[in-house]
Amino acid sequence: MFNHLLSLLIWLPIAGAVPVLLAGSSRPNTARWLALLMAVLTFAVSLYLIPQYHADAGGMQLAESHLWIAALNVHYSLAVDGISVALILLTTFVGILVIVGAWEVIQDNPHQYMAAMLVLEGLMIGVFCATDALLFYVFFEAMLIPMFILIGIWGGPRRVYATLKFFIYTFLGSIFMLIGLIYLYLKAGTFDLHTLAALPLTLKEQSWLFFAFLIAFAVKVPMVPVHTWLPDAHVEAPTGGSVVLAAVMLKIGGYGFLRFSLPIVPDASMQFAWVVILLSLIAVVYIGYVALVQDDMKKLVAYSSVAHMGFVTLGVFIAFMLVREQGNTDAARLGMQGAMVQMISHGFISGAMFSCIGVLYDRLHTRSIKDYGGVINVMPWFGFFYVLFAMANCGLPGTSGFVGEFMVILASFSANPWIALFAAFTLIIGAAYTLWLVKRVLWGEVTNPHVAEMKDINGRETLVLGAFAALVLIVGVWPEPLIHLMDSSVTQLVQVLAIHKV
Amino acid sequence: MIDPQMFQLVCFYAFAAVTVIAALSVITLRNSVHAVLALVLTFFSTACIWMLAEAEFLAIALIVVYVGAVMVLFLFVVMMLDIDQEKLREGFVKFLPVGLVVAVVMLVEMLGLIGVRVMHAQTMGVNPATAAGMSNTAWLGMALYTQYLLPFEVAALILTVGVIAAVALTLRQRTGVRHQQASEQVAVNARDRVRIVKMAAERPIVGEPGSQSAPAEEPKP
Amino acid sequence: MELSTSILLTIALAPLVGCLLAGFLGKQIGRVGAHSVTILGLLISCGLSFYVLYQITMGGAPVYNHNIYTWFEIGKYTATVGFLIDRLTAMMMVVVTFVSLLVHVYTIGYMADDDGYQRFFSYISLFTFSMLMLVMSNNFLQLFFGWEAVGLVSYLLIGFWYKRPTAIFANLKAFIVNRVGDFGFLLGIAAILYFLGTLDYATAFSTAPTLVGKTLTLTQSIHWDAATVICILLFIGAMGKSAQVPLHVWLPDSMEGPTPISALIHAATMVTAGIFMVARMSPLYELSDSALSFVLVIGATGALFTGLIGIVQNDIKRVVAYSTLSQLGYMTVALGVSAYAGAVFHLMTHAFFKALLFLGAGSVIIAMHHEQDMRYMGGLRKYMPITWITMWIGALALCGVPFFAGFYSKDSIIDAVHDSHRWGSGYAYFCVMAGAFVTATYTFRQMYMTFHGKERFKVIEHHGHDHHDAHGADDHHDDHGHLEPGVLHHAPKESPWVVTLPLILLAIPSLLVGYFTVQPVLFGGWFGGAVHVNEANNVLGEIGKEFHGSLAMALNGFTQLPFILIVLAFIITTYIYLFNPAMAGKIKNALKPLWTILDRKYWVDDIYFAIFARGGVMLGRMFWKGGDAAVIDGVLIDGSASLVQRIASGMRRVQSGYLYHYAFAMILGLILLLGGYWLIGQ
Amino acid sequence: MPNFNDILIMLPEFFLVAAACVILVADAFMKPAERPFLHWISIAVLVVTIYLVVRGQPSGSVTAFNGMFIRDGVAEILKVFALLSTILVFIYARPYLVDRKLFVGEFYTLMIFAIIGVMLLVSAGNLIMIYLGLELLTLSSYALVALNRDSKLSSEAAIKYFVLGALASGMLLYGMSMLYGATGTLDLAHLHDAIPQSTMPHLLVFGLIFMIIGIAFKLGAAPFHMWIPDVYQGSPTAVTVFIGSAPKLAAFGMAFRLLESGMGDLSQHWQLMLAVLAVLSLAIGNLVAIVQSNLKRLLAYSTISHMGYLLLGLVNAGPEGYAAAMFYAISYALMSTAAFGVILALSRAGFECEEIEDFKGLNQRAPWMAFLMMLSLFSLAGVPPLFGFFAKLLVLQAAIHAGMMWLAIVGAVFAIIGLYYYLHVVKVMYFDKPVAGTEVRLQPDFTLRVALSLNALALLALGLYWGPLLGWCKQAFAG
Amino acid sequence: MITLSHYIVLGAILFCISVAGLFINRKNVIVLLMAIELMLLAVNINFVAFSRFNHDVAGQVFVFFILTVAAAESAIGLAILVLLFRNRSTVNIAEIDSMKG
Repeated sequence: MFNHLLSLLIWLPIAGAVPVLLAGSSRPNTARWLALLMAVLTFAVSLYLIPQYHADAGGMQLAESHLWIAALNVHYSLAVDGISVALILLTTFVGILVIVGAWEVIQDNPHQYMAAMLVLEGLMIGVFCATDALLFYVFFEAMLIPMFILIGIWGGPRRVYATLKFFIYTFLGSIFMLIGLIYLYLKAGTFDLHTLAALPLTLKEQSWLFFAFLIAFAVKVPMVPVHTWLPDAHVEAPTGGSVVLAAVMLKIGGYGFLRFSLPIVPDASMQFAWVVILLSLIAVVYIGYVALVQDDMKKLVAYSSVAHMGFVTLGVFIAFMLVREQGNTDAARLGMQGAMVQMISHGFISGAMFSCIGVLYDRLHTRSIKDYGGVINVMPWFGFFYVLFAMANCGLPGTSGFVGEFMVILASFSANPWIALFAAFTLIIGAAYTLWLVKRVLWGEVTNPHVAEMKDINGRETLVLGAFAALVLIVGVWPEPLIHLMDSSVTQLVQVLAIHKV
Repeated sequence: MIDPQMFQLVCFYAFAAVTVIAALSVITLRNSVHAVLALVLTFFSTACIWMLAEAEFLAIALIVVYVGAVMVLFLFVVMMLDIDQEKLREGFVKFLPVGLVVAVVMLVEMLGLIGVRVMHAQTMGVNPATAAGMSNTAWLGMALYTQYLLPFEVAALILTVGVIAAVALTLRQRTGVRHQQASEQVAVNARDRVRIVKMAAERPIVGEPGSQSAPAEEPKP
Repeated sequence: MELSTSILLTIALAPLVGCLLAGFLGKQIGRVGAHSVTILGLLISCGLSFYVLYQITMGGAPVYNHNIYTWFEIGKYTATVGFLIDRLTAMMMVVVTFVSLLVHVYTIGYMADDDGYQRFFSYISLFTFSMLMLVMSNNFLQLFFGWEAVGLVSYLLIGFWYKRPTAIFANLKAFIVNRVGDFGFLLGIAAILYFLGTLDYATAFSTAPTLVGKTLTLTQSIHWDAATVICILLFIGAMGKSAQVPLHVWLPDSMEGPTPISALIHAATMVTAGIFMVARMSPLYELSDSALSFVLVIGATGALFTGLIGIVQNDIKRVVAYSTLSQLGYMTVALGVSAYAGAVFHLMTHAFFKALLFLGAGSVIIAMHHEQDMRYMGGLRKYMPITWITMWIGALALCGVPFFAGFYSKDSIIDAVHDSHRWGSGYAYFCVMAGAFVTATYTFRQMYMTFHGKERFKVIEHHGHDHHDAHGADDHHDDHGHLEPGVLHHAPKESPWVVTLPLILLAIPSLLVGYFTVQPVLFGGWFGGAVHVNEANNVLGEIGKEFHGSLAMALNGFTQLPFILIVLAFIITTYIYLFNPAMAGKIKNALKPLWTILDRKYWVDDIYFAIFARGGVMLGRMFWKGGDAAVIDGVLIDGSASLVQRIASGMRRVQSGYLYHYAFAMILGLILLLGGYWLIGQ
Repeated sequence: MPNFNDILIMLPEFFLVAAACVILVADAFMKPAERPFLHWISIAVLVVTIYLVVRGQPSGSVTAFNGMFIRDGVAEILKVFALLSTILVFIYARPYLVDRKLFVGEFYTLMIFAIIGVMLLVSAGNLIMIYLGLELLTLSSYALVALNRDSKLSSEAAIKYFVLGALASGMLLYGMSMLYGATGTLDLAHLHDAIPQSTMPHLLVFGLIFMIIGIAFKLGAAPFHMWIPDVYQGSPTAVTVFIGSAPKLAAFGMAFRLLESGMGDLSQHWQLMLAVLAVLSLAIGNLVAIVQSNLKRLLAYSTISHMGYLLLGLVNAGPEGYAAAMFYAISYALMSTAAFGVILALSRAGFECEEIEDFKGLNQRAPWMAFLMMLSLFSLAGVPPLFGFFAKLLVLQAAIHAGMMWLAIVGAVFAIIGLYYYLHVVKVMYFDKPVAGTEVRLQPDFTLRVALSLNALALLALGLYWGPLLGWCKQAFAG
Repeated sequence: MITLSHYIVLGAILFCISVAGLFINRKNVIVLLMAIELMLLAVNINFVAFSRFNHDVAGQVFVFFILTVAAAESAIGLAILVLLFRNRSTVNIAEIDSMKG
């Protein structure tokens, strides 16, 4: 059996970036096709994960491990569970779409753009595969470099501010995690996540570590109040950058909570679950209102991402209350599954929303809502997709956006009705900001003469949006396969929650 | 008879006082030349103090090396550089109090930490060179050429570096100065004298056919 | 005979197929293709629904309750997609598909020259699919799916004419207000899952009695009865969808959509989803008197006060819309007194006559070239007799004149309220009784203003025709904008058969359905196990003891207070609108404050707009500018950045370039190290 | 008496001294046109020296010349990397020197003498040897800084460097005298043994303070860092790149020899002092770098902060900490040579390319150079997977292991602040449009390109696989 | 009787004088060089004293090397000074501040 599948997945796009880069600015089309080829190949390889991964068995599978740094007992060890598989598939899928989406849009050094995208893709896959904390950290941080470049070179007018903010914010968060990891290493003598999970720690140690992890992942998710990099980064990023950022990168924060906070510091996580829950609810309500008044489309969607990611953190952390206070593991699984589905679904929806905005931006070169209006008159097909994704964004049943929120709200009611009350507020405020956006952009008379000249989406754009739409609907109508894929892993995670380390 | 030890002590105090006063002069005198001379005095008196410690070789070396060489070099430089002395000492008084405070604080700290009282018990005792049956110079030389051979060689390297550096930094081949180099004048080649320039023919200005100039004549070697 | 799953799937999916074809291939299949496929889908669906109804009632088919597929399965929690077909469902399916079919047909005429023809058919077929999913569901998840999906279609259809600012305002409003309801609804579902551990109807209802005595702990000292919490939360959903006070504000505005929609969605079917839902949940509601009292009071308030607004409306559709609100109130009142069957019965009759009234109004609007203001109508009866007659049938049914369908359902509700002893039933009785008078008043007023009296419109024969052609290709509705109100291009005429046929087909049940079905549905326990009523609450059973046939009931109806009120209203309106039109204005001036209150709709809309819309935006701006921009970015992020910058600028000054400062720094370092060591040593 | 074995042990140094003398003499008889020959000879000499260092390495630690000279793993690693970085300096410097008419033999001889100083310093077994090695290195450096004789900045930098350097060595000597007074020996090994039995223990710590100042000055740790920015900026870049590399390794070696070999028993005292210095260095280096507009000066401040990190490793005062610190010193030497190498590669006659502004739009002018610079900067900033990150990881780990969690947190916080100015330079190179008048040299020397590419890519390669290097470092301190 | 402390105190005083000389002197670079010589002298006094009182030759050997190195150092220092003067026509420290911040 071929047991380097995960390595292949990580390094294929990264290695693929080299020929793309070598194609140079003089042969842009070669670079584009090469990049597409690499992305498709990666996707194909990632599809091979599905038969290879035994969803019923759960646990970490397809493991490979090599001694990396003998002197520090650091291993290059990879493995995946159901959650990782789902996220990897999301990554490779989005990987193709961003390259297709950038096809003619990026005219300025497309080879560099494509190469950065491929590198980014490989690194993100690496994050989802790593089972060694240091390896995870390396991938986690290394991601910042291509993203920094993507935003900085191909971004909007305030791209420098945005990309610096993005980089420094994230770095700020993760450096404390690094200190936490070093501390753990000194106690355990290894960075292996499995060993760290079994490491006994006092509550005081756990608390410090918890906050170290929290700040790292909270920035990435992002949670209130460390979310302000996201709107800026999104607004200034090129469409592909926004898509990757929203669709995959934010998930890494949620994923980090699962891999680090939960198993390593379960007691502190229980102790401080309320903090995360509170912040998540603030994200839903407060950010909902903030999103409402945005006048930049991307900013609006960015804020809505913050609100939606609130459900991820919420779903993960109510699990503690459910397991430890009520012993209701099934509800905990429900909540956590909800969080996982929400991650995947938000990947599709936010990716699609940003792609839509990209379509508009490519035509009118403005993201300001007031410059649009009546777009549906000239772009009916676009309007169809836009409304579909908007509805998915406000969690309409039948779309993937509903599934996760639904499950999290159900579970959170079991934890505490008040939590559910605030969480469910998203139904109202989410609809308000999304549909108000739709109203101002799509509906109405054409007031801006430039809008009247806009062409409906072309085949390439239809492909991208259609692919997103298909997944949004499939997951919305029949989420069971996705849930089944992750179920055993989530169950194991929930079992971990019940283990007291103190 | 005066107690020799007492005498030594008196001498020590005398020389020490001179040393300190001279050192203070070094840093306070307006005139650089005077300062250098004060430094020379400092070295002299220090050499005497070393004598008291029976480090005769070093005392002599200090005078020979420092006063004889280094200080002369200083003087040389001071005089070579035409420095406006008056201007250089302006504002000196302004910083004196601060300097004084800092210096005194430091001295107090240092003396406090060194623990002078403990050292007070330490007396000179017998001269180790004498004990070894040698003069101070021989005693030093024995160590220098056996135990400390390697440092001795390294010191040579350092002096070499000093020479290289000083030469590299200060030796100037003046480029602006015109010299007559007869040998080169004689050895000159005809080809070096005349440069043959090939120029593209100038394009005629349309409308003025008469102004078409003849191509530049090629100079004959 | 057991119902086959494939039939049920066909019923649900046929409209969806029609929708997809008309929607995605609209250009390719053309107008005729679009309406053909959708109507075909509806025909199949409707026919099979009748078949199902037949099988369930007559054919002896057992209740169908099966899952189609699993949506998710996590531990003990499962969510599935499946169908529950009992009599309640079957009846709803017939109502939905039948009215929808007629609306499809009607649309051919109504939307004949609209650009979005195919799109429209696609939408209404999608709606039918969604509504069927809602009523056929056997679990809360699917119910919620249908619930939201109809909301989506409603949103799309209200905003169908997306160029109209009012339309796109109305659809946003409708969706968001509905979402407020759904907010409660979703929490209700969550509560059910929490207390009962299931999302399946059958399991939930069978374990519902275990709710008794359970409480929901909100704070240390507040414990709420579980059943009450669940029921009220679910009912909040119904308040949104069925436009109950105070979430009723979206429904009148929804009249911005094309009229067929108003008939189908905002009168006959979608808005009754809430009523259907509560009836479906009757096993739960029966556990909580408090919740039912809440339902009762809300319903009664809506029944009277929204009806009052209808009196002052001039837009022909808005009158019907307020009447819908009022009638929904009646249904809710019926639910509140545990007369679930009465509510559903009224739902059915209302579906027919209200659809009829809307479609009739639509017919008038077509004739008036999309003029909806009744002040520019009058005397239309001679131009459009079929519309006139069918609308009168609908109007009488609405008023509850004996023998008409509305009489049986409405009178039963009034009686049920009268017999109920539930807290709030006295208030409700007053409301429904007064409501009867109000209903009759606005109905007759509408009929008189539209069809009787003097013609208040002008016709400019030739000019308009050319004009119409020239702009025909453009949007249909714009070419009237520049005309004076009440000025028509050519004389009104009766609508084509595709319009009148549905009117006739709806007039028949409006007239007859009550007479024939009141006995089994209300008093015969027709619904069987579908609706559960505790013995103590069974007001319909009480009334049923005095029921001696439809004829007797109708005859008795002539002697009852409601009929007297109708007559009174008839006399007053006839006098004012037929004989003394000036009187209306005088009354209006005399009762100016009252009129203003009604005209402003009790200022509810204004208050909502000010508080929630403007307030929300203000709050958002405050959070954004104050929280995100000022505090987080301004103070924390940029503030710390500039603090760092400032410290750095200060520190760089230490690096002054002067050698003595550099030396001083080193010496200072020495002194500090020495001093520090000294201090530690001490 | 010294015997042949002593000479064998010191063979690399003797070879280098001999070679230096040969070059010195050869230079005097060479025509300017033959200078490139000198260049290659110098590189060859260094290569041979590396070979000799590696080849003749005995297992464990041996001494020569009565304990004056120690040859052990630590010295070996430091020498190899110092020599390696000097080779890089030679390659990078040549076009720069040629353009500025500084391509003179003195550059090579002084550099080689400096590197001899480095080698002696890291191998010193006696306070005298430390002093002499240090002076050999610094005296050569003074001259090198002033090499561009017509430059005002150069001479200003030199005088500042000289005065402060002399002050620092004065303090170092004062400390040594105290130590000598307390123990009566100058030999580090004896010193180590004598410290516990000292009759004047108070003198030990007193002397220690002065010696730490000497070390801190050499490293460039605050508040003894003042010379660094001015010297980095004022020196010819070819010299700056040298000052940023080998001498840092030497300073680490000196610190190790003095603190561990000599005064290991006083570690509880010097740990705290180093911690204080580390915090100050991190703060001053990172903060003041933010407001710089000159890239060389910026890198100078960055050096200060890096020395702060290096001290985090030393603070540990255990083999692990020394290994981390040495690893850090090596990584820093490589990173800084790469960064300065790019500056050298891009500069041309009349254009120093040292202002940050000069890098505007570099990605459009010279994408490969921009990429190499980016690698160096991200490595300096400590972003994984580049080399600099792992170096930071190790020193942070060392600090935490020493129980100084607070120090690690301070280090982490300042890493974030530091990130800002590195990113700023990347931003300028990649996100800004090029401006006229900053046209960089587009076709740098071939060997320079190759060497620079290897140097910068090594930062990536070592980032991906740094285990062996850490293994060597750890092994060197294990004994 | 001369004790060790006499020498050490003298050394300390000289050291402090030289330190003070380094930073109270705001004008002349040459004085800085001289102050440094003073500092070395202080160190040398210490070494000589310790050597004498510890009966150990190493201290005096060290002084020998310090003297040697100091000579070379002075040479280089003065060379730099000359260079500075050539470039700037001044040895005024207060004017040597082209690089700062």
